Amino acid sequence: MELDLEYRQGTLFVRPRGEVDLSVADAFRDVLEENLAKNPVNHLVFNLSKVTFIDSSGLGVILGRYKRLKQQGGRVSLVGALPQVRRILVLSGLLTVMNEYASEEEALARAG
Amino acid sequence: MELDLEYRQGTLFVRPRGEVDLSVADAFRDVLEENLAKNPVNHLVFNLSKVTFIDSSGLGVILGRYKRLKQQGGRVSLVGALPQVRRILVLSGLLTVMNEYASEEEALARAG
Amino acid sequence: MDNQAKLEFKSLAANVAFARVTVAAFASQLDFTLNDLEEIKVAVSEAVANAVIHGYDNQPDGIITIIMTIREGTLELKVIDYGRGIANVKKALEPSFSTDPERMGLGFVFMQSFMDNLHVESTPGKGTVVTMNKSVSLSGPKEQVEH
Amino acid sequence: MDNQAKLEFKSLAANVAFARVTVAAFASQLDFTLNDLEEIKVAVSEAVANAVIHGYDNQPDGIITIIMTIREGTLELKVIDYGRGIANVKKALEPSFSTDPERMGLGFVFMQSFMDNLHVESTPGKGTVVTMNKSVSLSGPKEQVEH
Ligand SMILES: Nc1ncnc2c1ncn2[C@@H]1O[C@H](COP(=O)(O)OP(=O)(O)O)[C@@H](O)[C@H]1O
Ligand SMILES: Nc1ncnc2c1ncn2[C@@H]1O[C@H](COP(=O)(O)OP(=O)(O)O)[C@@H](O)[C@H]1O
Repeated sequence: MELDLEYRQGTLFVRPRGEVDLSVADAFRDVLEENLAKNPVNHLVFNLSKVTFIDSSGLGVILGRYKRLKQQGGRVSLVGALPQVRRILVLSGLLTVMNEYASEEEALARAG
Repeated sequence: MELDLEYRQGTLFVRPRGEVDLSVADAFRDVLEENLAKNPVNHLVFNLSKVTFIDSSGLGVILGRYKRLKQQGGRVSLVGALPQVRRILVLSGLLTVMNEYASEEEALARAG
Repeated sequence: MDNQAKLEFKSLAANVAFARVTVAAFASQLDFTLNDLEEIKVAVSEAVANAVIHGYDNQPDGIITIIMTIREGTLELKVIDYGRGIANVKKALEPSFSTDPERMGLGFVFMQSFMDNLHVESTPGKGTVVTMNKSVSLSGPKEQVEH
Repeated sequence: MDNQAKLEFKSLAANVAFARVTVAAFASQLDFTLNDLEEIKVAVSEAVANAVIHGYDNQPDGIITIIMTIREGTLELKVIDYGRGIANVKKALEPSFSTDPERMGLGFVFMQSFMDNLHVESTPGKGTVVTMNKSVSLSGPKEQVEH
Protein backbone atom coordinates (compact mmCIF):
# COMPACT_ATOMS: atom_id res chain seq x y z
CA MET A 1 0.00 0.00 0.00
CA GLU A 2 1.07 3.54 -0.72
CA LEU A 3 -0.63 6.48 0.87
CA ASP A 4 -1.33 10.07 -0.09
CA LEU A 5 -2.77 12.51 2.46
CA GLU A 6 -4.06 16.05 1.97
CA TYR A 7 -5.44 18.42 4.59
CA ARG A 8 -7.67 21.31 3.44
CA GLN A 9 -9.86 23.44 5.69
CA GLY A 10 -11.03 20.86 8.19
CA THR A 11 -11.11 18.03 5.66
CA LEU A 12 -8.51 15.25 5.56
CA PHE A 13 -8.31 13.45 2.22
CA VAL A 14 -6.88 9.94 2.51
CA ARG A 15 -5.86 8.23 -0.72
CA PRO A 16 -4.48 4.71 -0.23
CA ARG A 17 -3.21 2.84 -3.28
CA GLY A 18 -2.81 -0.91 -3.68
CA GLU A 19 -3.69 -3.63 -1.18
CA VAL A 20 -4.99 -2.77 2.29
CA ASP A 21 -4.60 -5.83 4.51
CA LEU A 22 -3.10 -6.90 7.84
CA SER A 23 0.46 -6.17 6.72
CA VAL A 24 -0.25 -2.44 6.43
CA ALA A 25 -3.12 -1.96 8.90
CA ASP A 26 -0.99 -0.83 11.86
CA ALA A 27 1.03 1.67 9.86
CA PHE A 28 -2.12 2.96 8.15
CA ARG A 29 -3.87 3.47 11.50
CA ASP A 30 -0.82 5.19 13.01
CA VAL A 31 -0.46 7.69 10.17
CA LEU A 32 -4.15 8.57 10.37
CA GLU A 33 -4.10 8.97 14.15
CA GLU A 34 -1.05 11.20 13.87
CA ASN A 35 -2.75 13.42 11.30
CA LEU A 36 -6.02 13.54 13.21
CA ALA A 37 -4.08 14.66 16.30
CA LYS A 38 -2.19 17.33 14.36
CA ASN A 39 -5.08 19.06 12.57
CA PRO A 40 -8.67 19.84 13.50
CA VAL A 41 -10.58 17.45 11.20
CA ASN A 42 -14.36 17.45 10.91
CA HIS A 43 -14.52 15.52 7.65
CA LEU A 44 -12.44 12.49 6.72
CA VAL A 45 -12.64 11.47 3.05
CA PHE A 46 -11.33 8.01 2.09
CA ASN A 47 -10.72 7.96 -1.64
CA LEU A 48 -10.67 4.22 -2.40
CA SER A 49 -10.44 4.47 -6.17
CA LYS A 50 -6.87 3.10 -6.23
CA VAL A 51 -7.46 0.32 -3.70
CA THR A 52 -7.22 -3.05 -5.46
CA PHE A 53 -7.81 -5.25 -2.41
CA ILE A 54 -9.21 -4.80 1.07
CA ASP A 55 -10.14 -7.25 3.81
CA SER A 56 -11.55 -6.92 7.33
CA SER A 57 -8.16 -5.83 8.70
CA GLY A 58 -8.20 -2.90 6.29
CA LEU A 59 -11.85 -2.09 6.92
CA GLY A 60 -11.10 -2.06 10.65
CA VAL A 61 -8.83 0.95 10.17
CA ILE A 62 -11.63 2.86 8.42
CA LEU A 63 -14.24 1.86 11.00
CA GLY A 64 -11.95 2.81 13.88
CA ARG A 65 -11.45 6.31 12.45
CA TYR A 66 -15.20 6.59 11.88
CA LYS A 67 -15.87 5.87 15.55
CA ARG A 68 -13.34 8.48 16.61
CA LEU A 69 -14.73 11.19 14.34
CA LYS A 70 -18.32 10.43 15.24
CA GLN A 71 -17.53 11.01 18.92
CA GLN A 72 -16.12 14.40 17.98
CA GLY A 73 -19.13 15.24 15.82
CA GLY A 74 -17.20 14.79 12.57
CA ARG A 75 -18.09 12.71 9.52
CA VAL A 76 -16.46 10.14 7.24
CA SER A 77 -17.09 9.79 3.51
CA LEU A 78 -16.09 6.99 1.14
CA VAL A 79 -15.28 7.78 -2.47
CA GLY A 80 -14.81 5.75 -5.65
CA ALA A 81 -14.61 2.15 -4.41
CA LEU A 82 -14.03 -0.36 -7.22
CA PRO A 83 -16.63 -3.16 -7.52
CA GLN A 84 -14.71 -5.84 -5.55
CA VAL A 85 -13.93 -3.38 -2.75
CA ARG A 86 -17.48 -2.06 -2.79
CA ARG A 87 -18.92 -5.55 -2.21
CA ILE A 88 -16.83 -5.82 0.94
CA LEU A 89 -18.05 -2.41 2.10
CA VAL A 90 -21.65 -3.49 1.55
CA LEU A 91 -21.21 -6.83 3.29
CA SER A 92 -19.47 -5.24 6.28
CA GLY A 93 -22.30 -2.79 6.84
CA LEU A 94 -19.91 0.17 6.58
CA LEU A 95 -22.08 1.74 3.89
CA THR A 96 -25.02 1.84 6.26
CA VAL A 97 -23.15 4.20 8.60
CA MET A 98 -20.93 6.17 6.19
CA ASN A 99 -21.90 8.07 3.09
CA GLU A 100 -20.59 7.14 -0.30
CA TYR A 101 -19.87 9.56 -3.13
CA ALA A 102 -18.67 9.28 -6.70
CA SER A 103 -15.93 11.87 -6.32
CA GLU A 104 -14.07 13.92 -3.73
CA GLU A 105 -15.79 17.05 -5.02
CA GLU A 106 -19.20 15.50 -4.49
CA ALA A 107 -18.21 14.39 -0.98
CA LEU A 108 -17.16 17.96 -0.19
CA ALA A 109 -20.25 19.56 -1.70
CA ARG A 110 -22.86 17.18 -0.30
CA ALA A 111 -21.48 16.20 3.06
CA GLY A 112 -22.73 19.12 4.92
CA MET B 1 -2.11 -20.16 -24.04
CA GLU B 2 -4.55 -19.43 -26.81
CA LEU B 3 -3.65 -19.88 -30.43
CA ASP B 4 -4.60 -18.23 -33.68
CA LEU B 5 -3.45 -19.73 -37.01
CA GLU B 6 -3.72 -18.32 -40.52
CA TYR B 7 -2.56 -19.90 -43.77
CA ARG B 8 -1.99 -17.65 -46.81
CA GLN B 9 -0.15 -18.63 -49.99
CA GLY B 10 2.54 -20.89 -48.57
CA THR B 11 2.89 -18.90 -45.34
CA LEU B 12 1.55 -20.14 -41.99
CA PHE B 13 1.06 -17.38 -39.43
CA VAL B 14 1.15 -18.64 -35.85
CA ARG B 15 -0.10 -16.25 -33.16
CA PRO B 16 0.10 -17.69 -29.64
CA ARG B 17 -1.26 -15.61 -26.76
CA GLY B 18 -0.38 -15.91 -23.08
CA GLU B 19 2.13 -18.25 -21.47
CA VAL B 20 3.97 -20.87 -23.49
CA ASP B 21 5.39 -23.48 -21.13
CA LEU B 22 5.41 -27.24 -20.54
CA SER B 23 1.67 -27.39 -19.89
CA VAL B 24 0.88 -26.35 -23.48
CA ALA B 25 3.97 -27.53 -25.38
CA ASP B 26 2.54 -30.87 -26.56
CA ALA B 27 -0.75 -29.41 -27.76
CA PHE B 28 1.09 -26.51 -29.44
CA ARG B 29 3.44 -28.90 -31.28
CA ASP B 30 0.57 -31.17 -32.36
CA VAL B 31 -1.49 -28.33 -33.83
CA LEU B 32 1.51 -27.05 -35.76
CA GLU B 33 2.43 -30.50 -37.08
CA GLU B 34 -1.15 -31.04 -38.19
CA ASN B 35 -1.20 -27.75 -40.08
CA LEU B 36 2.22 -28.32 -41.62
CA ALA B 37 1.00 -31.71 -42.86
CA LYS B 38 -2.20 -30.24 -44.31
CA ASN B 39 -0.78 -27.31 -46.26
CA PRO B 40 2.39 -26.76 -48.27
CA VAL B 41 4.26 -24.30 -46.06
CA ASN B 42 7.51 -22.65 -47.08
CA HIS B 43 7.39 -19.85 -44.53
CA LEU B 44 6.38 -20.16 -40.88
CA VAL B 45 5.84 -16.86 -39.07
CA PHE B 46 5.66 -16.90 -35.27
CA ASN B 47 4.03 -13.69 -34.10
CA LEU B 48 5.12 -13.53 -30.44
CA SER B 49 3.71 -10.10 -29.64
CA LYS B 50 1.04 -11.53 -27.34
CA VAL B 51 3.31 -14.03 -25.58
CA THR B 52 3.79 -12.95 -21.95
CA PHE B 53 6.00 -15.85 -20.85
CA ILE B 54 8.09 -18.49 -22.56
CA ASP B 55 10.60 -21.04 -21.26
CA SER B 56 12.76 -23.73 -22.86
CA SER B 57 9.76 -26.06 -23.22
CA GLY B 58 8.05 -23.41 -25.32
CA LEU B 59 11.17 -22.58 -27.32
CA GLY B 60 11.59 -26.26 -28.07
CA VAL B 61 8.36 -26.23 -30.05
CA ILE B 62 9.62 -23.35 -32.18
CA LEU B 63 13.06 -24.93 -32.69
CA GLY B 64 11.53 -28.28 -33.64
CA ARG B 65 9.40 -26.65 -36.35
CA TYR B 66 12.44 -24.73 -37.56
CA LYS B 67 14.39 -27.96 -38.02
CA ARG B 68 11.53 -29.48 -39.95
CA LEU B 69 11.10 -26.52 -42.28
CA LYS B 70 14.80 -26.16 -42.85
CA GLN B 71 14.99 -29.76 -44.09
CA GLN B 72 12.24 -28.95 -46.57
CA GLY B 73 13.97 -25.75 -47.70
CA GLY B 74 11.47 -23.50 -45.87
CA ARG B 75 12.09 -20.67 -43.44
CA VAL B 76 10.94 -19.52 -40.03
CA SER B 77 10.52 -15.89 -38.94
CA LEU B 78 9.96 -14.45 -35.47
CA VAL B 79 7.88 -11.31 -35.04
CA GLY B 80 7.28 -8.83 -32.25
CA ALA B 81 8.75 -10.54 -29.16
CA LEU B 82 8.34 -8.50 -25.99
CA PRO B 83 11.55 -7.67 -24.07
CA GLN B 84 11.38 -10.53 -21.54
CA VAL B 85 10.63 -13.06 -24.29
CA ARG B 86 13.29 -11.58 -26.53
CA ARG B 87 16.00 -12.06 -23.87
CA ILE B 88 15.16 -15.76 -23.82
CA LEU B 89 15.35 -15.93 -27.61
CA VAL B 90 18.77 -14.27 -27.53
CA LEU B 91 20.10 -16.49 -24.75
CA SER B 92 18.86 -19.65 -26.46
CA GLY B 93 20.65 -18.82 -29.69
CA LEU B 94 17.39 -19.04 -31.65
CA LEU B 95 17.96 -15.55 -33.07
CA THR B 96 21.22 -16.67 -34.61
CA VAL B 97 19.39 -19.17 -36.83
CA MET B 98 16.02 -17.49 -37.37
CA ASN B 99 15.25 -14.01 -38.65
CA GLU B 100 13.45 -11.48 -36.53
CA TYR B 101 11.11 -8.80 -37.84
CA ALA B 102 9.10 -5.96 -36.34
CA SER B 103 5.84 -6.95 -38.04
CA GLU B 104 4.24 -9.74 -40.04
CA GLU B 105 4.25 -7.49 -43.10
CA GLU B 106 7.98 -6.96 -42.81
CA ALA B 107 8.53 -10.70 -42.36
CA LEU B 108 6.54 -11.32 -45.56
CA ALA B 109 8.26 -8.59 -47.56
CA ARG B 110 11.82 -9.26 -46.48
CA ALA B 111 11.96 -12.99 -46.02
CA GLY B 112 12.40 -13.87 -49.53
CA MET C 1 -7.95 -32.89 -13.48
CA ASP C 2 -7.61 -33.39 -9.71
CA ASN C 3 -4.75 -31.60 -8.08
CA GLN C 4 -3.34 -30.88 -4.67
CA ALA C 5 -0.76 -28.57 -3.19
CA LYS C 6 0.41 -27.66 0.28
CA LEU C 7 1.89 -24.36 1.33
CA GLU C 8 3.67 -23.79 4.63
CA PHE C 9 4.91 -20.42 5.81
CA LYS C 10 5.78 -18.35 8.86
CA SER C 11 3.13 -16.35 10.71
CA LEU C 12 4.20 -12.98 9.34
CA ALA C 13 1.68 -10.34 8.29
CA ALA C 14 3.64 -10.00 5.04
CA ASN C 15 2.67 -13.58 4.18
CA VAL C 16 -1.05 -12.82 4.09
CA ALA C 17 -0.68 -11.36 0.59
CA PHE C 18 1.66 -14.19 -0.45
CA ALA C 19 -0.89 -16.78 0.70
CA ARG C 20 -3.83 -15.26 -1.16
CA VAL C 21 -1.86 -14.86 -4.41
CA THR C 22 -0.69 -18.48 -4.18
CA VAL C 23 -4.18 -19.84 -3.56
CA ALA C 24 -5.62 -17.71 -6.38
CA ALA C 25 -2.94 -19.04 -8.75
CA PHE C 26 -3.88 -22.59 -7.79
CA ALA C 27 -7.62 -21.87 -7.99
CA SER C 28 -7.21 -20.42 -11.48
CA GLN C 29 -6.70 -23.99 -12.73
CA LEU C 30 -10.49 -24.22 -12.40
CA ASP C 31 -12.84 -22.06 -14.47
CA PHE C 32 -13.53 -19.55 -11.75
CA THR C 33 -14.59 -16.05 -12.78
CA LEU C 34 -12.37 -13.12 -11.81
CA ASN C 35 -15.02 -12.24 -9.28
CA ASP C 36 -14.81 -15.73 -7.74
CA LEU C 37 -11.02 -15.41 -7.52
CA GLU C 38 -11.37 -12.06 -5.73
CA GLU C 39 -13.72 -13.67 -3.25
CA ILE C 40 -11.35 -16.58 -2.66
CA LYS C 41 -8.56 -14.06 -2.01
CA VAL C 42 -10.60 -12.32 0.67
CA ALA C 43 -11.47 -15.62 2.36
CA VAL C 44 -7.81 -16.70 2.41
CA SER C 45 -6.74 -13.30 3.66
CA GLU C 46 -9.16 -13.53 6.59
CA ALA C 47 -8.22 -17.07 7.55
CA VAL C 48 -4.48 -16.38 7.41
CA ALA C 49 -4.79 -13.05 9.23
CA ASN C 50 -6.68 -14.87 11.99
CA ALA C 51 -3.93 -17.47 12.31
CA VAL C 52 -1.30 -14.71 12.57
CA ILE C 53 -3.16 -12.46 15.02
CA HIS C 54 -5.31 -14.79 17.07
CA GLY C 55 -3.63 -18.17 16.62
CA TYR C 56 -0.08 -16.96 17.14
CA ASP C 57 -0.66 -13.64 18.89
CA ASN C 58 1.42 -11.85 16.23
CA GLN C 59 4.52 -13.92 17.00
CA PRO C 60 6.41 -14.53 13.74
CA ASP C 61 7.64 -18.05 14.50
CA GLY C 62 4.38 -19.91 14.10
CA ILE C 63 3.81 -22.14 11.09
CA ILE C 64 0.69 -21.78 8.97
CA THR C 65 -0.24 -24.53 6.52
CA ILE C 66 -2.66 -24.28 3.61
CA ILE C 67 -3.78 -27.44 1.88
CA MET C 68 -5.41 -26.75 -1.48
CA THR C 69 -7.30 -29.47 -3.28
CA ILE C 70 -9.11 -29.48 -6.60
CA ARG C 71 -11.60 -32.31 -6.91
CA GLU C 72 -14.42 -32.50 -9.46
CA GLY C 73 -14.63 -28.78 -10.12
CA THR C 74 -14.47 -27.86 -6.45
CA LEU C 75 -11.71 -26.06 -4.63
CA GLU C 76 -11.18 -27.11 -1.03
CA LEU C 77 -8.96 -25.07 1.27
CA LYS C 78 -7.70 -26.01 4.70
CA VAL C 79 -5.98 -23.22 6.63
CA ILE C 80 -4.21 -24.71 9.63
CA ASP C 81 -2.38 -23.21 12.59
CA TYR C 82 -0.88 -24.84 15.65
CA GLY C 83 -1.56 -21.92 17.94
CA ARG C 84 -3.88 -20.91 20.74
CA GLY C 85 -7.07 -22.45 19.42
CA ILE C 86 -10.66 -21.29 19.95
CA ALA C 87 -12.51 -22.21 23.13
CA ASN C 88 -16.00 -21.45 21.82
CA VAL C 89 -16.20 -21.91 18.06
CA LYS C 90 -19.93 -21.20 17.89
CA LYS C 91 -19.44 -17.84 19.56
CA ALA C 92 -16.41 -17.05 17.37
CA LEU C 93 -18.50 -17.56 14.24
CA GLU C 94 -21.10 -14.96 15.28
CA PRO C 95 -21.03 -11.77 13.20
CA SER C 96 -19.28 -8.90 14.97
CA PHE C 97 -17.86 -11.15 17.67
CA SER C 98 -14.19 -10.47 18.26
CA THR C 99 -11.87 -11.00 21.20
CA ASP C 100 -9.88 -7.99 19.96
CA PRO C 101 -11.55 -4.57 20.43
CA GLU C 102 -9.58 -3.18 17.50
CA ARG C 103 -11.05 -5.75 15.10
CA MET C 104 -14.44 -6.01 13.43
CA GLY C 105 -15.39 -9.64 14.01
CA LEU C 106 -16.14 -10.03 10.30
CA GLY C 107 -13.42 -12.50 9.32
CA PHE C 108 -15.61 -15.59 9.54
CA VAL C 109 -18.55 -13.67 8.05
CA PHE C 110 -16.49 -12.92 4.94
CA MET C 111 -15.23 -16.52 4.70
CA GLN C 112 -18.81 -17.75 4.95
CA SER C 113 -20.15 -15.24 2.42
CA PHE C 114 -17.45 -15.71 -0.18
CA MET C 115 -17.07 -19.48 -0.06
CA ASP C 116 -19.79 -22.15 -0.42
CA ASN C 117 -18.95 -23.84 2.89
CA LEU C 118 -17.06 -23.03 6.04
CA HIS C 119 -16.13 -25.47 8.78
CA VAL C 120 -14.00 -24.66 11.82
CA GLU C 121 -12.36 -27.25 14.06
CA SER C 122 -10.29 -26.08 16.96
CA THR C 123 -8.64 -27.42 20.08
CA PRO C 124 -7.58 -24.86 22.68
CA GLY C 125 -3.81 -24.97 23.05
CA LYS C 126 -3.42 -27.12 19.95
CA GLY C 127 -4.61 -25.03 17.05
CA THR C 128 -7.30 -24.42 14.47
CA VAL C 129 -8.30 -25.91 11.12
CA VAL C 130 -10.53 -23.78 8.89
CA THR C 131 -11.98 -25.73 5.95
CA MET C 132 -13.65 -23.91 3.07
CA ASN C 133 -15.06 -25.05 -0.28
CA LYS C 134 -16.02 -23.27 -3.43
CA SER C 135 -17.37 -24.78 -6.63
CA VAL C 136 -17.27 -23.36 -10.10
CA SER C 137 -20.78 -22.19 -10.84
CA LEU C 138 -22.22 -24.16 -13.72
CA SER C 139 -24.70 -21.44 -14.62
CA GLY C 140 -22.15 -19.36 -16.50
CA PRO C 141 -20.22 -16.38 -15.24
CA LYS C 142 -21.54 -15.42 -11.81
CA GLU C 143 -21.22 -11.68 -12.47
CA GLN C 144 -24.01 -11.76 -14.99
CA VAL C 145 -26.36 -13.32 -12.50
CA GLU C 146 -25.55 -11.09 -9.59
CA HIS C 147 -25.19 -7.60 -11.02
CA MET D 1 12.87 -9.36 7.35
CA ASP D 2 13.83 -13.03 6.99
CA ASN D 3 11.13 -15.33 5.76
CA GLN D 4 10.62 -18.89 4.65
CA ALA D 5 7.93 -20.86 2.89
CA LYS D 6 7.59 -24.36 1.55
CA LEU D 7 5.39 -25.42 -1.35
CA GLU D 8 4.57 -29.04 -2.17
CA PHE D 9 2.60 -30.09 -5.20
CA LYS D 10 1.97 -32.94 -7.63
CA SER D 11 4.13 -33.43 -10.71
CA LEU D 12 1.58 -32.08 -13.17
CA ALA D 13 2.56 -29.86 -16.07
CA ALA D 14 -0.25 -27.50 -15.00
CA ASN D 15 1.64 -26.86 -11.77
CA VAL D 16 4.64 -25.33 -13.53
CA ALA D 17 2.76 -22.03 -13.89
CA PHE D 18 1.41 -22.31 -10.34
CA ALA D 19 4.93 -22.79 -8.98
CA ARG D 20 6.44 -19.82 -10.78
CA VAL D 21 3.62 -17.47 -9.75
CA THR D 22 3.95 -18.60 -6.13
CA VAL D 23 7.70 -18.10 -6.05
CA ALA D 24 7.39 -14.70 -7.73
CA ALA D 25 4.80 -13.64 -5.13
CA PHE D 26 7.18 -14.68 -2.36
CA ALA D 27 10.18 -13.04 -4.06
CA SER D 28 8.28 -9.78 -4.40
CA GLN D 29 8.75 -9.29 -0.65
CA LEU D 30 12.28 -8.28 -1.64
CA ASP D 31 12.96 -5.21 -3.80
CA PHE D 32 13.47 -7.14 -7.00
CA THR D 33 12.85 -5.32 -10.27
CA LEU D 34 10.11 -6.61 -12.57
CA ASN D 35 12.88 -7.88 -14.79
CA ASP D 36 14.41 -9.85 -11.90
CA LEU D 37 11.00 -11.38 -11.14
CA GLU D 38 10.62 -12.45 -14.78
CA GLU D 39 14.03 -14.11 -14.60
CA ILE D 40 13.14 -15.90 -11.38
CA LYS D 41 9.95 -17.15 -13.05
CA VAL D 42 11.91 -18.65 -15.93
CA ALA D 43 14.38 -20.36 -13.57
CA VAL D 44 11.54 -21.87 -11.51
CA SER D 45 9.72 -22.95 -14.64
CA GLU D 46 12.81 -24.80 -15.89
CA ALA D 47 13.54 -26.53 -12.58
CA VAL D 48 9.94 -27.65 -12.08
CA ALA D 49 9.55 -28.75 -15.71
CA ASN D 50 12.69 -30.87 -15.27
CA ALA D 51 11.28 -32.50 -12.15
CA VAL D 52 8.03 -33.32 -14.00
CA ILE D 53 9.59 -34.59 -17.22
CA HIS D 54 12.93 -36.05 -16.22
CA GLY D 55 12.52 -36.69 -12.50
CA TYR D 56 9.10 -38.29 -12.69
CA ASP D 57 8.92 -39.23 -16.38
CA ASN D 58 5.65 -37.29 -16.73
CA GLN D 59 3.88 -39.41 -14.12
CA PRO D 60 1.48 -37.17 -12.19
CA ASP D 61 1.89 -38.80 -8.78
CA GLY D 62 5.33 -37.50 -7.91
CA ILE D 63 5.75 -34.82 -5.27
CA ILE D 64 7.77 -31.69 -5.98
CA THR D 65 8.86 -29.47 -3.09
CA ILE D 66 10.06 -25.88 -3.31
CA ILE D 67 11.69 -24.32 -0.29
CA MET D 68 11.89 -20.52 -0.57
CA THR D 69 14.03 -18.55 1.86
CA ILE D 70 14.66 -14.84 2.17
CA ARG D 71 17.80 -14.04 4.12
CA GLU D 72 19.60 -10.69 4.12
CA GLY D 73 18.26 -9.50 0.79
CA THR D 74 18.87 -12.82 -0.93
CA LEU D 75 16.29 -15.26 -2.25
CA GLU D 76 17.27 -18.92 -2.03
CA LEU D 77 15.24 -21.54 -3.84
CA LYS D 78 15.47 -25.30 -3.48
CA VAL D 79 13.49 -27.32 -6.02
CA ILE D 80 13.35 -30.93 -4.88
CA ASP D 81 12.06 -34.11 -6.48
CA TYR D 82 12.21 -37.70 -5.29
CA GLY D 83 12.42 -39.17 -8.77
CA ARG D 84 14.91 -40.78 -11.10
CA GLY D 85 17.92 -38.60 -10.29
CA ILE D 86 20.84 -37.66 -12.52
CA ALA D 87 23.76 -40.06 -13.02
CA ASN D 88 26.18 -37.47 -14.39
CA VAL D 89 25.41 -33.99 -13.09
CA LYS D 90 28.43 -32.40 -14.78
CA LYS D 91 27.27 -33.67 -18.18
CA ALA D 92 23.65 -32.63 -17.45
CA LEU D 93 24.77 -29.06 -16.82
CA GLU D 94 26.44 -28.73 -20.23
CA PRO D 95 24.61 -26.40 -22.62
CA SER D 96 22.56 -28.26 -25.21
CA PHE D 97 22.88 -31.56 -23.39
CA SER D 98 19.56 -33.34 -23.11
CA THR D 99 18.57 -36.97 -22.69
CA ASP D 100 15.36 -36.14 -24.56
CA PRO D 101 15.76 -35.50 -28.32
CA GLU D 102 12.66 -33.30 -28.31
CA ARG D 103 14.18 -30.91 -25.77
CA MET D 104 16.78 -28.19 -26.09
CA GLY D 105 19.10 -28.87 -23.16
CA LEU D 106 18.81 -25.24 -22.08
CA GLY D 107 17.01 -25.64 -18.76
CA PHE D 108 20.13 -25.51 -16.62
CA VAL D 109 21.61 -22.80 -18.86
CA PHE D 110 18.60 -20.57 -18.17
CA MET D 111 18.71 -21.29 -14.43
CA GLN D 112 22.39 -20.39 -14.40
CA SER D 113 21.94 -17.24 -16.46
CA PHE D 114 18.95 -15.87 -14.58
CA MET D 115 20.01 -16.64 -11.02
CA ASP D 116 23.27 -15.69 -9.28
CA ASN D 117 24.11 -19.27 -8.31
CA LEU D 118 23.10 -22.77 -9.29
CA HIS D 119 23.94 -25.95 -7.44
CA VAL D 120 22.66 -29.41 -8.35
CA GLU D 121 22.78 -32.43 -6.03
CA SER D 122 21.37 -35.69 -7.25
CA THR D 123 21.32 -39.36 -6.30
CA PRO D 124 20.21 -41.79 -9.01
CA GLY D 125 17.02 -43.51 -7.89
CA LYS D 126 16.55 -41.08 -5.01
CA GLY D 127 15.98 -37.67 -6.55
CA THR D 128 17.40 -34.25 -7.26
CA VAL D 129 17.84 -30.99 -5.34
CA VAL D 130 18.40 -27.84 -7.40
CA THR D 131 19.52 -24.88 -5.28
CA MET D 132 19.50 -21.37 -6.73
CA ASN D 133 20.18 -17.92 -5.26
CA LYS D 134 19.46 -14.42 -6.39
CA SER D 135 20.27 -11.19 -4.59
CA VAL D 136 18.64 -7.84 -5.00
CA SER D 137 21.11 -5.72 -6.93
CA LEU D 138 22.26 -2.81 -4.80
CA SER D 139 23.13 -0.70 -7.82
CA GLY D 140 19.54 0.37 -8.45
CA PRO D 141 17.10 -1.05 -10.95
CA LYS D 142 18.90 -3.53 -13.14
CA GLU D 143 17.01 -2.52 -16.28
CA GLN D 144 18.71 0.83 -16.40
CA VAL D 145 22.12 -0.80 -16.28
CA GLU D 146 21.46 -3.44 -18.87
CA HIS D 147 19.38 -1.81 -21.56
N1 LIG E 1 -6.96 -19.14 14.03
C1 LIG E 1 -7.52 -18.70 15.18
N2 LIG E 1 -6.95 -18.99 16.38
C2 LIG E 1 -7.49 -18.57 17.54
N3 LIG E 1 -8.61 -17.82 17.60
C3 LIG E 1 -9.24 -17.49 16.44
C4 LIG E 1 -8.73 -17.91 15.18
N4 LIG E 1 -9.55 -17.45 14.22
C5 LIG E 1 -10.53 -16.77 14.86
N5 LIG E 1 -10.35 -16.80 16.19
C6 LIG E 1 -11.25 -16.19 17.21
O1 LIG E 1 -12.51 -15.96 16.62
C7 LIG E 1 -12.86 -14.59 16.72
C8 LIG E 1 -13.67 -14.14 15.53
O2 LIG E 1 -12.89 -14.21 14.35
P1 LIG E 1 -13.24 -13.28 13.11
O3 LIG E 1 -14.68 -13.45 12.75
O4 LIG E 1 -12.26 -13.55 12.03
O5 LIG E 1 -13.07 -11.79 13.65
P2 LIG E 1 -11.79 -10.91 14.01
O6 LIG E 1 -10.57 -11.51 13.39
O7 LIG E 1 -12.11 -9.57 13.47
O8 LIG E 1 -11.70 -10.91 15.50
C9 LIG E 1 -11.55 -13.86 16.90
O9 LIG E 1 -11.70 -12.61 17.55
C10 LIG E 1 -10.75 -14.87 17.72
O10 LIG E 1 -11.05 -14.77 19.09
N1 LIG F 1 15.07 -33.22 -11.96
C1 LIG F 1 15.73 -34.03 -12.80
N2 LIG F 1 15.67 -35.37 -12.66
C2 LIG F 1 16.33 -36.20 -13.51
N3 LIG F 1 17.08 -35.75 -14.53
C3 LIG F 1 17.18 -34.42 -14.72
C4 LIG F 1 16.52 -33.50 -13.88
N4 LIG F 1 16.81 -32.24 -14.30
C5 LIG F 1 17.61 -32.39 -15.36
N5 LIG F 1 17.86 -33.69 -15.63
C6 LIG F 1 18.73 -34.24 -16.69
O1 LIG F 1 19.59 -33.20 -17.14
C7 LIG F 1 19.45 -32.98 -18.54
C8 LIG F 1 19.66 -31.52 -18.89
O2 LIG F 1 18.64 -30.72 -18.31
P1 LIG F 1 18.25 -29.32 -18.96
O3 LIG F 1 19.48 -28.50 -19.11
O4 LIG F 1 17.17 -28.72 -18.14
O5 LIG F 1 17.73 -29.67 -20.42
P2 LIG F 1 16.38 -30.37 -20.94
O6 LIG F 1 15.33 -30.31 -19.88
O7 LIG F 1 16.02 -29.56 -22.14
O8 LIG F 1 16.74 -31.77 -21.29
C9 LIG F 1 18.07 -33.51 -18.87
O9 LIG F 1 17.95 -33.87 -20.24
C10 LIG F 1 17.94 -34.69 -17.91
O10 LIG F 1 18.59 -35.84 -18.44
